[in-house]
Amino acid sequence: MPPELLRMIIAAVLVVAFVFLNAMILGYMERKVSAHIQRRPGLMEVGPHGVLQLLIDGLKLIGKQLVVPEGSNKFLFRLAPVLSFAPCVLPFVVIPFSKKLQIVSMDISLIFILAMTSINVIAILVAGWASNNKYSLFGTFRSVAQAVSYEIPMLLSILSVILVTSTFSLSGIIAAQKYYWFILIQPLAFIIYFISGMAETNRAPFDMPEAESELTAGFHTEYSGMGFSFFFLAEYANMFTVCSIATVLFLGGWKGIPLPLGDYTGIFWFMLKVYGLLFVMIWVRWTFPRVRFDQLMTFCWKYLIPFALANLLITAVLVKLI
Amino acid sequence: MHPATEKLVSALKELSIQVDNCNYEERGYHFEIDLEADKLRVLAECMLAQEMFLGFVGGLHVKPAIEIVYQFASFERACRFVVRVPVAADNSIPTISDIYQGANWHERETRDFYGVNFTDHPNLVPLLLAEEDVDLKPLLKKDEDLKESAELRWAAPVEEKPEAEKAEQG
Amino acid sequence: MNNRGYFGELWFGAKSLLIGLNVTIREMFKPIVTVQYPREECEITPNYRGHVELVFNLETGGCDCIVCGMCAKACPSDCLVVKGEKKEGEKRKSLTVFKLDFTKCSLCGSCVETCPKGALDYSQDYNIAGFTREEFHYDLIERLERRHPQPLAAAAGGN
Amino acid sequence: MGNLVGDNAVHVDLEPVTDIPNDNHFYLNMGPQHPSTHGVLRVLLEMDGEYVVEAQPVLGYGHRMQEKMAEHKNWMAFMPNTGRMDYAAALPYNHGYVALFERLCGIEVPARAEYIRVITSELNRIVSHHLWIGAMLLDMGAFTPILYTFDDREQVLDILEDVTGSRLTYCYFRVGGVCKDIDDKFIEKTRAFIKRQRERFTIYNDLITGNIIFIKRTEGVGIISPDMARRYGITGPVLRGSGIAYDVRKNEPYSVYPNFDFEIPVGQNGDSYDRYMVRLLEIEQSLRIIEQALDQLPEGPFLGKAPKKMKMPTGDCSFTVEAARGELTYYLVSGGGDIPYRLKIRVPSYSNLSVLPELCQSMLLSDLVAAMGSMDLVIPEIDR
Repeated sequence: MPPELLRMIIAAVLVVAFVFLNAMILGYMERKVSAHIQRRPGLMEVGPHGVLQLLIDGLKLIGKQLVVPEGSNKFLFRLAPVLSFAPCVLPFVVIPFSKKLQIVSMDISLIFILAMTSINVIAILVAGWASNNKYSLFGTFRSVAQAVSYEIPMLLSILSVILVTSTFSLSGIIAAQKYYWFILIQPLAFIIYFISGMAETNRAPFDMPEAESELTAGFHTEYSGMGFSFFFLAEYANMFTVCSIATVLFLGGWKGIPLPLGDYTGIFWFMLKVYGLLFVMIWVRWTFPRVRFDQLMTFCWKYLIPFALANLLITAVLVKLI
Repeated sequence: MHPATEKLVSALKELSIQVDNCNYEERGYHFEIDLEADKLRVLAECMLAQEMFLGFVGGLHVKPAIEIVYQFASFERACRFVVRVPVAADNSIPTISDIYQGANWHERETRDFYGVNFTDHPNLVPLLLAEEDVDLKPLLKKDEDLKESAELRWAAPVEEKPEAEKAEQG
Repeated sequence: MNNRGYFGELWFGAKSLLIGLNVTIREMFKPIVTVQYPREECEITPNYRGHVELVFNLETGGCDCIVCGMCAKACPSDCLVVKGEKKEGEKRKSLTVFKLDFTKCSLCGSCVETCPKGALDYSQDYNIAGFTREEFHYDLIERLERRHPQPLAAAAGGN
Repeated sequence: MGNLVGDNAVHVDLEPVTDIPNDNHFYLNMGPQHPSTHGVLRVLLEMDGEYVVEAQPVLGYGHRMQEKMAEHKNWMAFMPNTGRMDYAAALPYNHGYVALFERLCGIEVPARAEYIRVITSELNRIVSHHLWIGAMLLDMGAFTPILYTFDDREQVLDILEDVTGSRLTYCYFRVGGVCKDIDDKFIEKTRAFIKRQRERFTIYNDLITGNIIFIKRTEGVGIISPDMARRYGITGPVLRGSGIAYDVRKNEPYSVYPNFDFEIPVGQNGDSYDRYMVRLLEIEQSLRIIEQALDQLPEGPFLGKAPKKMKMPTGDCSFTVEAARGELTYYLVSGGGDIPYRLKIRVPSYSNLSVLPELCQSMLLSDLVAAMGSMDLVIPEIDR
């Protein structure tokens, strides 16, 4: 077996394992943080402080029957979870976890990630349509409109950073933040990126597609067992991707104060920053009510996009001048 | 009496509707009206014009005919009317749901429980009962329990008082 | 509240969201207020109204019920069955059957209030669960015996 | 739920929706098992995309025929049922029922009993508003406030449990008084709760009242005009949100309410936000009433002399109280004896919900959820 192929297989297994592990950690974190925000202990039963609860939940979901509703498009119904899960694994291939730990280094890794995360919308579209459920269909309507709109401010804010660095390579962007993090020179872009990121990943307060008090569970109403858990995994994987891009673009990636951890210092700092941002996402979710669908659009078109454009323009002028 | 209430009572009298005063402390409402079914809609329009709201519509199964009880009250002042209207011989009574939209559900409920037909009601289908229970009419009394309308009228307080005191001592 | 203008709204909104976040993060570090139920238990007030129970009279070593049937009559949902028989040489009826159908009981307390002898009281039992309806058909005499086995057994020893 | 709608929607014989006016419209069954209908309310929606064209509530899933039960029991035996209609605020229901018979039979109630009734009823009203604030925010997608309000709610439930013996479906009032006296511990705990609740308002205001998302979701949503309220017989906080200061406690004072100094909070626009504000301010007013009642609490018996087996005089009698959701009227027709000939129960949510078809025309689905949430519906009360 050629060593390159072996390397790729190991990488693929590791990435999938990481996605599962990440979903478990994030699921645990979400439930613990939300519990403490609500002044209850949260998970306590399985393992010390309930750390193994997500494992048990996963086993339960694997054991459950995948119910395919009558009148649904059976092929697409089964395809959608896979379609949702597969592309959200791929960004992990190019994310630089530390100076050395990056599976594939591409010049266009940022574009690759953005392309991959956009596929998620199609999965939601397929899931909602194939379920033959009106609530699912509602979730799909909303999700597509939302994802299409929010991609614009997201890309515009990323573009402001790209103007400064002149590279799409994530390692290159980190290298450009040698003296200061880009959050210092691009705070507005960071805020816009983070808000659009929350909307892209359908996190509250932008969780329109799955607004459970209106649409029961939105596009995954009809899914059970592993079908549901693939969407669940994809959501958490997407959250991780969004936060790791934010870390790379604005928070200096794996750079940090040197620690006596050898090569792991970079990973430590990277993970700390990513999970810090993820904590903010969770914190926001458990604080605010959900916005209404038209307000979501208004906010995007009337606030985020003009600000992102202005930010881009100012950045372009400044880059030209300096 | 509040001037607006006075105005309302005189307006009702103009419509030749007999309004009886009641002792609020004993009865919980201020005026009672015994009405013929043909005057019901006129009364409801007058009530709405005088800014009264509809408390409820309920049925009462008595001899000789089922009575529909309407309660009107005011948002602004203490003024509560009870209107009793016996249904016509064919078990029907005009609807007031186009005057007081809130009556819509109350009338549907009364139809559920008593089988009274509210003529011109837009949507007289079971509300609280299931569709298959259209003819259940659960609140109709059995013949042996059925009482005359007059038997259920408020007895004069003069006769009532010793009764109440006796009850208190016992 | 309206008409804050474009930037005014943005400012107001951002401020309100930050205030909200401040509340939740502060609450997050406050102690937990819930109780881990099966492991810990709340203190139940002595006035808690559970299902009814016969009161044990320490002096007589039994219950004070005189089988008057007031409780059964007062019960709105007929969930009490009280029977007694007059034994020879005794002044009053003695209790033979006192059954409660807890599935029907609405815990209104009418029986306890009507009892002329104060022979009934509420139990503190709130951990009630079962698999069948029959598990909630309580024999209150038996329950009383179980709570106070010796004196009653002695009293019943004559039988 | 949703995928079954297709043919079933036509099968339901509700006239306004049997004919399909537009091919682009479709039907959506919201409920009877839906997260934001709180219980078993079903709303049949005709939708044009995200817009509601017509909403038709379908009731009766929790119907128990309480009025029939009342006609078949000794009137005292119906008492536990009153607490089971509006389970979120059972004591005003108890209050109306016992006061009805006190009025009919001319029974005197000791002053202390009336004060206890007012104190516990107002505590119950606060509990109900706590539940509502949490549930409404839950409808709008905020998960945390319900836990905070339940934290406060637990404090009151503990206080009420101590005196009434139960936590939800109270059966505490008796004709002629209440069944158990309050003690110093109760007073002490209630005072502590009042202090605590006043401090907690900061959290409510920071987290909910001032929140831009909450304001945007509720302002101008589900506007009920005073005229609409009158035509539908809307009462309670929903009506007061529309700017009409109608409160049975002031308008037709019962019990010892005239002895207290309190205000009726009213809104201006009649939208969901105003209804929220009215309820929030009502908690404060209830606290004021409780405070004054505790100060004035007279000594004396808590249960007057009422005959065990009472015969009612013939005639009809009505009693209206301000329940947590609005005007609650018991209308009794007695033919003598101890079993009511007819007991009509006018529940506030029934009339309040009946406005929904008119209220939600051309409304967004999300707004419908917010508007319905702001009405504080308790379905067993509507279905009875």
